[in-house]
Amino acid sequence: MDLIVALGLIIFKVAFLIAILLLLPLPLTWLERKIAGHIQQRLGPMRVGWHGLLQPVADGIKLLTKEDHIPDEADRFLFKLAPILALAPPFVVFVAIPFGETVSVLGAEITLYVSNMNVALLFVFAVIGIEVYGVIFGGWAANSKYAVLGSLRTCAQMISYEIPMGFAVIGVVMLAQSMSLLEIVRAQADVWNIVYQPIGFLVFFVAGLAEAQRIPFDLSEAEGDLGAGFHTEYSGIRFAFFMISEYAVVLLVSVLVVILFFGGWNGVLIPLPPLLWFLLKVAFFVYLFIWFRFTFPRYRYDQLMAIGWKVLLPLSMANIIITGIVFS
Amino acid sequence: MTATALFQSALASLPEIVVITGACILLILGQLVGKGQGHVFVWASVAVVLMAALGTLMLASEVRPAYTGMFVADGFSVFFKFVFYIATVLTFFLSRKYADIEGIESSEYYVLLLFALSGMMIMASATDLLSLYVGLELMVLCTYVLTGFLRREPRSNEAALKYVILGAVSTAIFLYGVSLIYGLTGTTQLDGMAAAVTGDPLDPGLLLAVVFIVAGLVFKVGAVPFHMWVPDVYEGAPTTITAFMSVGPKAAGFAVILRVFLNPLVAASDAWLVVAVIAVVTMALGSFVALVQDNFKRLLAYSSIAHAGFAIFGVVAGSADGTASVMLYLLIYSMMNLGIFGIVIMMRNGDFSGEIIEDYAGFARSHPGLALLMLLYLFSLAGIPPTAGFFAKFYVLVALIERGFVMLAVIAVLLSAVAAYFYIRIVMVIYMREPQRAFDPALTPLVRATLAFTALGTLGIGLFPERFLRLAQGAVFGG
Amino acid sequence: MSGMEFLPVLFMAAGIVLVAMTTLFVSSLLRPSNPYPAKNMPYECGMDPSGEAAGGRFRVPFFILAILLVVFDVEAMFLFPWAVVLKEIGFIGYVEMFVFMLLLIVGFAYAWLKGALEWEE
Amino acid sequence: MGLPLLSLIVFTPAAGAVVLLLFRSEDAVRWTALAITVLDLALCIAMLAGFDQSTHQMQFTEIHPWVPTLGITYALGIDGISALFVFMTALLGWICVLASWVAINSKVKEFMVSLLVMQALMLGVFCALDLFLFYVCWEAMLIPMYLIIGVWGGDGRVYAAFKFFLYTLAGSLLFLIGVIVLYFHGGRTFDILALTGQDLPFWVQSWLFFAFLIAFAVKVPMVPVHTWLPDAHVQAPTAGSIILAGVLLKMGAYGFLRFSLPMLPEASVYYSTLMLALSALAIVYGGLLALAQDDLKKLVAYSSISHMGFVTLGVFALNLRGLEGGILQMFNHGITTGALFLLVGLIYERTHTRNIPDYGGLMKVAPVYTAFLALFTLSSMALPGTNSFVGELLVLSGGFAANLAAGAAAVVGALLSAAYLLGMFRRVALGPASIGARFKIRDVNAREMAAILPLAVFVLWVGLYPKPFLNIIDVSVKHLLAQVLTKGSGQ
Amino acid sequence: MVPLSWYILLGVILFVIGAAGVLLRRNILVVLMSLELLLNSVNINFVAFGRIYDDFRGQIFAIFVIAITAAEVAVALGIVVALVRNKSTLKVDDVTMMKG
Repeated sequence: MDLIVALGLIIFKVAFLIAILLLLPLPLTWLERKIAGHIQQRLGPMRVGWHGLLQPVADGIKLLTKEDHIPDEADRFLFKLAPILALAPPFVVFVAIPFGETVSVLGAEITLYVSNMNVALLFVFAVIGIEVYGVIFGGWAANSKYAVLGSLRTCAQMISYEIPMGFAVIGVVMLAQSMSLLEIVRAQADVWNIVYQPIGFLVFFVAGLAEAQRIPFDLSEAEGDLGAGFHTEYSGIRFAFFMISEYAVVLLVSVLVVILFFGGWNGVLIPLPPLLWFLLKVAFFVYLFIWFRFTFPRYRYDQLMAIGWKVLLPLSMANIIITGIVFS
Repeated sequence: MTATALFQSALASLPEIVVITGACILLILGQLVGKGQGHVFVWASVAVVLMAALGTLMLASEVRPAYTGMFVADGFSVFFKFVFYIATVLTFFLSRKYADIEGIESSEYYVLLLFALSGMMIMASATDLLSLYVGLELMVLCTYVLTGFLRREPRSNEAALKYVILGAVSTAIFLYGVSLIYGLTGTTQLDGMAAAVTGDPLDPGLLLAVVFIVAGLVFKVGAVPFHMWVPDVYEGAPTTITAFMSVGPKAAGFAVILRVFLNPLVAASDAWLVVAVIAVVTMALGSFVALVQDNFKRLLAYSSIAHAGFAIFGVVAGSADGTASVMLYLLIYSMMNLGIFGIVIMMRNGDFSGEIIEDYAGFARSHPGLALLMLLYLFSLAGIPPTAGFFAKFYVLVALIERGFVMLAVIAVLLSAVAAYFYIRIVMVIYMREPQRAFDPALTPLVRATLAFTALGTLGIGLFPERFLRLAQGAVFGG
Repeated sequence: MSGMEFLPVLFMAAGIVLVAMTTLFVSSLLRPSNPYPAKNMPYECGMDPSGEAAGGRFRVPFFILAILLVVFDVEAMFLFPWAVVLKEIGFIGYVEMFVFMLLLIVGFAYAWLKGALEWEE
Repeated sequence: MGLPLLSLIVFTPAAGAVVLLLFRSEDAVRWTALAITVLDLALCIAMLAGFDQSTHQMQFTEIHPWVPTLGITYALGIDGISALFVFMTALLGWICVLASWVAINSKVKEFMVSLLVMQALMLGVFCALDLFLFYVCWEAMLIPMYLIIGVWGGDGRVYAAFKFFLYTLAGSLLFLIGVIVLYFHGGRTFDILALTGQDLPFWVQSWLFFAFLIAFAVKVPMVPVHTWLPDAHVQAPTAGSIILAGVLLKMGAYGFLRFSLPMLPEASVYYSTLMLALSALAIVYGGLLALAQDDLKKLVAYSSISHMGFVTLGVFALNLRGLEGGILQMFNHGITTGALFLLVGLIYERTHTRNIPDYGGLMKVAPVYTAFLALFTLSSMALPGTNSFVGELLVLSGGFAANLAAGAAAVVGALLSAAYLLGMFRRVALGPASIGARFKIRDVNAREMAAILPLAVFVLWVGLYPKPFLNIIDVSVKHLLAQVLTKGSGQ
Repeated sequence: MVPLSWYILLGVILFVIGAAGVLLRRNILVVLMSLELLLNSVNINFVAFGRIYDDFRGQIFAIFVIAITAAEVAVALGIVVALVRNKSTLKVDDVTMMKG
């Protein structure tokens, strides 16, 4: 009986997560456009709904009903597989993400996470790694020069930044003595990791920007010179999958930054509910992402690689060595 | 692990540490020093090896277990390490000019050899399957790369590819055996493994595991049924690397086989039968196939298979004498094989490849001294007294017959008579043919030194084997 | 216990694939389908595509990058468990890993000096 | 003890070989080689002068540890049997040098080095008192001999050299196994004297006997494994043939005497009939083949097989006359056949043909040469008054005593030898001087005379007054026989 | 709890598939993937056994296997690149200049 309840709860949580994550891009695109507009001294979408609020919905319907176009030369199977491969990993990662300790709903204690893995951090990196397959398959299967080049670049970029990202969190693991995200947050009850791990945070955040392929590291999509990168040939709903995936990654990176370096749901000074604290912090970083997009220029590709390998990686290694000697 | 234990362990593995540190320094240094500084790397690498040898000598006095039973510095490993040092240093000497001629000279070449050396040293000292595996892989990874070092030469690429694929398969088989051992005995230490099986009749699962492990190791020494890579790799690899591989990694493979087989695990089983079959088939194949080779490197490849077969006979004998005989065999084989390869390497000059046996026609007429050396090496390889090659075989036979394997001994000598045929065929070519063309061997002082050293070893050990015999026996008996 | 931790992963994966499939299905009911050769050509800014998209140059830098990733990513695998227990194993444990890191840095420095990190399009 | 005479004898040629490597001039090489061999012969004569004929004990013994871990020693020593062979080896050594004075005109230095190394090893074989040392010398001989045949031989030299090498190698490797088995059965020693006293089980003896038999039979050679010999002889240069016939073939028989009989007495007695049969076969078969030859060298080579059959027949007759005859016959064969090869070589240098029909009437153009040829031919067919007569007579009487059929076969062999040798002599030397028409033939010169004359002296000396030679071996043979018969009769 | 035999069976199946792939497939890249299968079957064994014995050694061994295999594959791919530059083929059969 307990088992069934537990299973039901899990299924419910999973369904809830999927729903949230699928719907979240709607407000996010709207926000992005609005913020972009205001930064650039214009209004952004205004026509559909109040201040363009329904614009994302319209976009969604458009994408849903648009012709699904597959080039003749394409490898059809991989072409169809790639968007799903790109879509799934960020969603799956959220299974391991805690949003808080517990809340009481109708008298029952419900945990604010789906699963508390003892190796959650490894799991996150492992699953995020799969994202690369979606990118590379997508570009390869389209069999278009732009797509292939774009996918190779994206792939190179993602794997380049994965390394400093992975190295950057080792300091956090040392502090928490655990790879469980829950434990990591609990370990920050008094002091947030950002205090001890400023370098780690810097590296992680910058790498996260690159991982999410956001400006200033959005070389892969570089509309200016590569068409649209690896998803040049995608249209309609399949293209939408890539978009959703991208927003999910943005969200994910923000969430991870908050959990790993900014104390998760631990608040300071103002006694807000933990979940609210958490969401506020996440919202801040999501805003940061959007803000960066419209304030920074794009790097050149060689600069991009140089930053990853020659700056972030040594920094993160130094971070490990220094943190290690301090905390061992 | 306490600080003292760590320090003791580091001390015990000092030679390895020296080699690896030296290799790392050279790796970085190599990028900072300009091109055309080949001699710097040769001498620096030699210095590293000499330092390691010094360290080994200083530590040779006692048995030092290290790293919580994963590693041991004992007489056995010291003996093998010296074989490795000799092989590596001589390879350095031979490589200098050859690398220049082939256009493959770079610091990486020497660094990889040093890393391979460290891998072999770890193999010789490993007492845990994990450290064994790490050493093994360190060694083979370097040899994979070195095999393919002639980047513009498709033959070299192909050899490397074959080597890497077959090598990986053999590693996988070896690991599968290890995983079974771990599953059945709950330990990966050689001692613990042995303790888990002594007394009882052998579990079939364990036998399977042993067979898997043996199969993996057999690959490294190039014995049947995992010999097929040997000729291709030997032919395709740069000749210096071929020389190195035929000596160093082979000896390392045997070091491991002996370590595993010295344990009661195999002593308690009928595994010797499997090994005996391997030995016979290996030797037969190597000897007979070598008969029809025209390419010198291929011939030497099959010859090395045959020699591996003969050495495995010593493993079959299994006793202390058998172990010592294999060790002595490897030492002697290193000498004579590096000598003969030294000649082949030296012949590579200008447009002359020196790989075809017929190329050597009439060599004795223009270069009587070198031909005499070649004669010495070849007769030593054939096992004719008073060369060291004879004593090596003799001692293996003594060990075999001591254990009562007279029939195996008879088979071994008959096959070695077959093998003798192709060695003296080369003698025939160099002494009894008219020269087809002028020879211009790339004789540098380093090559001369190598040839002199190996010749001295080949003749010296043959005439005065006592000291070396004692060394080998001491390495076994003394723990 | 251990099974339950990873069960949600399965649910999530199945769920998201299901949703994606459903969306695709719904979309296939709604969307038009009108392919013709010109539309199905790969996009090349309006030029007729020539040659194989992937058959061109084999970009070695990408490959080197992949190898670097493999090396570093796998080494990170050793760092994680070590980081978890660092406090228990103390300074000795740190020294041991420091040696490992040092070797890693040597490799990294070599790659850097060798120019593997220089990106030339 | 004083001077290590045997070591001096053994190592003089070896040291000489090293010295030769330093020379450049071919003539200097020749003269030095000659000097060394003569010096060696002088040492041997000195050794014989000091030899005590009244004891079977090993004399001039030297024992030094070599590989003590395995019980290997450097042990030299001689008794009557080996003394004779040491002397013969030294005697033939300088004759070989003379024989190759002009015959070898390319790579003279290498040739002389090989020759000297060869001699050192042969002496080592006869002097060795340690099985390991014996084996090392025994097998190491393959290297210089292979080169002598292969480099300086005739047209088919490569094939011949290979055949020689592989036959002997295969045989001696089995011998090696036997040696090691003996080592363990005999209490981990390679000391030949220690091993002779052993009481090994009969089955061990049988196995060892056959292992040894293969090695020795190849060297002798006995019939089924003789085929390398004609090739090797024909293709080898004159000096090579002389060494082969004079010394190398003796080693097989020496092996029987030194190892098979004393160490494996029961097996030796048990299988003596078989050995007699093989010997008889060799005598008759070799003779018949010689009869059919048109090639001078081949004829002599096959006659060797036949004559060596006499030797083994005598040895395995296992009685005093047979043994003494066999040993004496070994010495005789060395002298006579060596001389015959020398003569063939000399004439070949002049005519460059060995085909008997090409010759004829040699007597008229080269009377001195023909006289020597006559003497050695008669010696080879055992005419009374020549050396072989004594030996063959002893063998025959021993053979008849041991086995009637074997003796009869030996008589047939003797008759056959008369037939082919006289036929050869007639066709070569008598008749019209057709040969002079085609070749310009000069008679023997002083150098050649110096080489032949000593051999002729020995032919007549042994033929007319064999006692000194028999005295040398007498005590040792009696001791050997006693060993074999006391142990072997227990069977 | 999943019984041990299931893990071993999975390992065996993977091993067989991998071995078959190495032996039968002709594309070098596929061969390399099959090699990975072989090694992963080993890893499954190690981890499963380690779990049974409640011993870390199995996991440690598996981590080492993964790491070293990565290096091995890196080397293999490097060689493949060199080969492709020289011959531009990925078929094992095309790579047979030498007799063996």
